[in-house]
Amino acid sequence: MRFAVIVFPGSNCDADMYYAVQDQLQAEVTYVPHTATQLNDIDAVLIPGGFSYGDYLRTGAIARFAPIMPAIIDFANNGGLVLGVCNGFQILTEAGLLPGALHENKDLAFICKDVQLTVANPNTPFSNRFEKDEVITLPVAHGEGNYYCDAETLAQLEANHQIVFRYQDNPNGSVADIAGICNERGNVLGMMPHPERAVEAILGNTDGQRLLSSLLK
Amino acid sequence: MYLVKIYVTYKPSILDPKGESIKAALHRMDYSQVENVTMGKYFELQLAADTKDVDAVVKALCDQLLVNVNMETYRYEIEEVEMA
Amino acid sequence: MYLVKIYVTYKPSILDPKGESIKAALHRMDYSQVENVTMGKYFELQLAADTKDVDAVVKALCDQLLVNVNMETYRYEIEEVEMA
Amino acid sequence: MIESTMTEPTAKEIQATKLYQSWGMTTEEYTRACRLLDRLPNYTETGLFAVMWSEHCSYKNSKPVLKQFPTTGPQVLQGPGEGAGIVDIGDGQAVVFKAESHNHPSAVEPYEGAATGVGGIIRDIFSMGAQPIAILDSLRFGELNDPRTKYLVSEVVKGIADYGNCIGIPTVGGETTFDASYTANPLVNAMCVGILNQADMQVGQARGEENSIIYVGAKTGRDGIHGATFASEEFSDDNESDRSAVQVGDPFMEKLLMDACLEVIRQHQAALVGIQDMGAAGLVSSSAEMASKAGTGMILNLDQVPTREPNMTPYEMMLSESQERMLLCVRKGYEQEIFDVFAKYELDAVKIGYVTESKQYQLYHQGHLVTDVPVTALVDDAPVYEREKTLPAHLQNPTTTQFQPKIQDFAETVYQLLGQATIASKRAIYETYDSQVKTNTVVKPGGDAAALRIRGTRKALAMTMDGNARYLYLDPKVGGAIAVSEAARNIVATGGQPLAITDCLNFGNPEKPDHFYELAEAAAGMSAACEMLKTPVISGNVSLYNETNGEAIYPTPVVGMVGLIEDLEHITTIDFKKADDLVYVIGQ
Ligand SMILES: Nc1ncnc2c1ncn2[C@@H]1O[C@H](COP(=O)(O)OP(=O)(O)O)[C@@H](O)[C@H]1O
Repeated sequence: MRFAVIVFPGSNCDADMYYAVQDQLQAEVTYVPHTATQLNDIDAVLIPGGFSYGDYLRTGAIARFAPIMPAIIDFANNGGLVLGVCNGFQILTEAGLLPGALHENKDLAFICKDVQLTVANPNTPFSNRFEKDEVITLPVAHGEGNYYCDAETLAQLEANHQIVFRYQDNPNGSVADIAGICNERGNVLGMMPHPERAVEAILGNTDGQRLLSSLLK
Repeated sequence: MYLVKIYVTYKPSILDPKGESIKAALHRMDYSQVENVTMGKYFELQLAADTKDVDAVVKALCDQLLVNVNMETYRYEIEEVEMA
Repeated sequence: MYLVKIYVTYKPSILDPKGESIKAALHRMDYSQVENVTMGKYFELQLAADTKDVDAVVKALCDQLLVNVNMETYRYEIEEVEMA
Repeated sequence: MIESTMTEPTAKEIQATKLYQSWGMTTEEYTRACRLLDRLPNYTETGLFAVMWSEHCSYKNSKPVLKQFPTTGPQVLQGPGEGAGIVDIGDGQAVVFKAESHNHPSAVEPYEGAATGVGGIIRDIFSMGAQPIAILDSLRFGELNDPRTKYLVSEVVKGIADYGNCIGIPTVGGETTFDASYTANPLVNAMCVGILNQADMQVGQARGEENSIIYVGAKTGRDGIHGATFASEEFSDDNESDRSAVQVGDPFMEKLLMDACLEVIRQHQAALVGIQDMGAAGLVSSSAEMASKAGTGMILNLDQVPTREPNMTPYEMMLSESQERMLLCVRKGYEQEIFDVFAKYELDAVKIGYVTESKQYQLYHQGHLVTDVPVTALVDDAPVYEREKTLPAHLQNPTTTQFQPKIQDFAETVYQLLGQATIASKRAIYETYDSQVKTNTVVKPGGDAAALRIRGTRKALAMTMDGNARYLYLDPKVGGAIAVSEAARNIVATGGQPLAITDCLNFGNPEKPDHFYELAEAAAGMSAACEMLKTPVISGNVSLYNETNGEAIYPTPVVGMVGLIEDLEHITTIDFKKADDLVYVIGQ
């Protein structure tokens, strides 16, 4: 299985994602720059955290027009696995691959800390190593992780079991405590918490390792 | 040249945490007459004098880039100005 | 009630990294007719109908809170509106 | 013949009106510059002397004090003098670190002042060829019951958070204290730590006749020029105050600049001769220092300098403190190779001049030679002052009795202590910093020192920033020693062997003998502790004149220390691990 880590100008969790896959999953991984226009021989796309293009307009808004994006959209539409973490989640919503939008945390401050999540849907390629309603711990690190969607969209998300992770103690004001959602088909996941920061005992937590290794199944 | 002014605000249904926090700060500063605050973005664009179909261009670049239509609404004004 | 619209932008001499990065994005999207972009803030305030000296109040709260006068300039408009 | 532009005062007028005084230059200093040139300097030249001979660039007041610091040791690869100090950690690797103050900019414009302070210290680290791995911050404010202080705290913290979080370097530790002595003069000190492959070690030198001087990064604007000329004309609108333009940080640009410079350093070693960041006093200090260190001269053509604003004068271009800019010296014929790297990152890279053997510093603008001064006059011939020292009044009659607290209710007293802002948890601050990005942070904020593993090895680095100014106020020498010792205890408690220190010396006006006494004594105490602990001073920074209305801050040296943890197994954390474990107190 071959992973791609997409690198935008301003991505800063790209190396973390790369090491998590290479050293912990022992899987093949390659960086794909924002200027590429094709994804060759790739089985899963990882969009890492960071501040693409400075996030100066809105998070993810400018990255969505990068040359690589049409290839990612095609890849997703053909059922390819796409995981967007933090800025990656923001980019996926801006690109329309996931519904809704992310805006500033309700307390208007960046938060970096461990949070507890419940696994709302263990039947996705990203969560199949968890039990339903299992509580896991992952770190968050974001200023704009407050997920918003309108009531109609929320009803759809609920009905289709698209909410994959929820916060136990909502840190940012997200609608329905949403920490991560997938698309209807289940092959695209966006989440604010950082699994790639929780893959080694020395860093204090390995719940992220379980999440990423779900993709290997 | 065209000077375009674009005003972007959250849709009314969306909680505006910045507006709320500014209102609270103004009240602490004894500006109790302030009943509501919303905070949005303001863009000024200069478009080349030979731009065709200015209105359509402005609409397109708002919808595509400047505005997230899931959360935000916008209005704009276009002025034709002499080059400085 | 008074509806106050306030537009805040950087002073011309101040670096505007946001405007620059948006201009670059628009150029990559082939909006080459865009010659300049500045990004600022836009506030809408509602003031109670019995507010006295509205103009002075607006100036004061801009200078004290909404605007960083070291770096930014602002202009505003005041409208008297019927309560909705 | 050196020319002045039509609108600037002539050399004779400058002499007659003593214009240089408004730029912080004394008449003796001006006369010294005239003597070195053997003529009157023109407007631009006078500006260059004023800024290069300022305390910030020349250390003219603090040099005699800094001389006493121990700066060598078997582990030291580079002591003070370059952008940052370098310490050997084995296996061909080294740790690079430095601390820097941004007190005055943060007092005026706390958000941007703090943000650009972080940006500046990061450039110091990567210009040595090192990959920045961590940021620490040491903050001092007035008491929290003051609304202005609350505003300063939130803006400073947000400025540090936004810059560090965006560029993707974890902010892993620091300290925050509150005391009325900092009400009008907050202290914002930041430290950056980097890891260097020794083969990539760089120097800020401009060597080799005809080698190119290349400017990279953000365009130059009129930021941070404290000239009377500029402030008076620009802001006339009613809504605007009369301040010279504030420096605005652009962390996204800095990330591109950092990545591009590190690529040049690692992959284009044959092309690169020297690299230096444009920090305080921007273009003039970076270029003149690069020439001075190499014993060369330089010709710059200012028409090539990328500018953000129209009609900038040579004076403005040379003194601008616009952020996110670097200066490179590149071997003749290799320029394109370097331009290509920066183009990939969509950054401006422009040849603005070349190295000469003449040892003259020459600037051309619109075809005119506007500056022609010896490099040594600007950099090496700055005056040095031996200031007078007297025992401060508050130390002249020391009390002979020891204060004895009378405690009735111990629990109540503990709660009161924990309620003190200085002692209370700083979680609300450090949780706004991304302390984990790059996934090396093994000991996160909240403990004594932070620890970061060195990927690919069993080693880790421990790092901390410490200082307690109250001790220095009571006894500057003992207090200085305590600051170093506290840092060392924090490193040791985390499992590390202290390696070396960096420092920020935040003091009052050195021209006042009681404040100079504090500075000199503090440095003596720090030196003694550094000798004892074998932790030499490898870099640092001096911030003097921290006074408002004649009232100085407490004498506040801040110590940044890094230690080596030989094996990840040695890392210890502060929490109690199990019930029934025994608790010991060791020491005196
Ligand atoms: N401004 C700050 N930035 C980052 N971390 C901070 C800051 N202030 C305090 N901390 C962290 O909070 C913890 C406690 O700090 P402090 O109260 O100074 O502890 P101590 O008194 O034990 O040295 C430390 O881990 C320190 O790194």
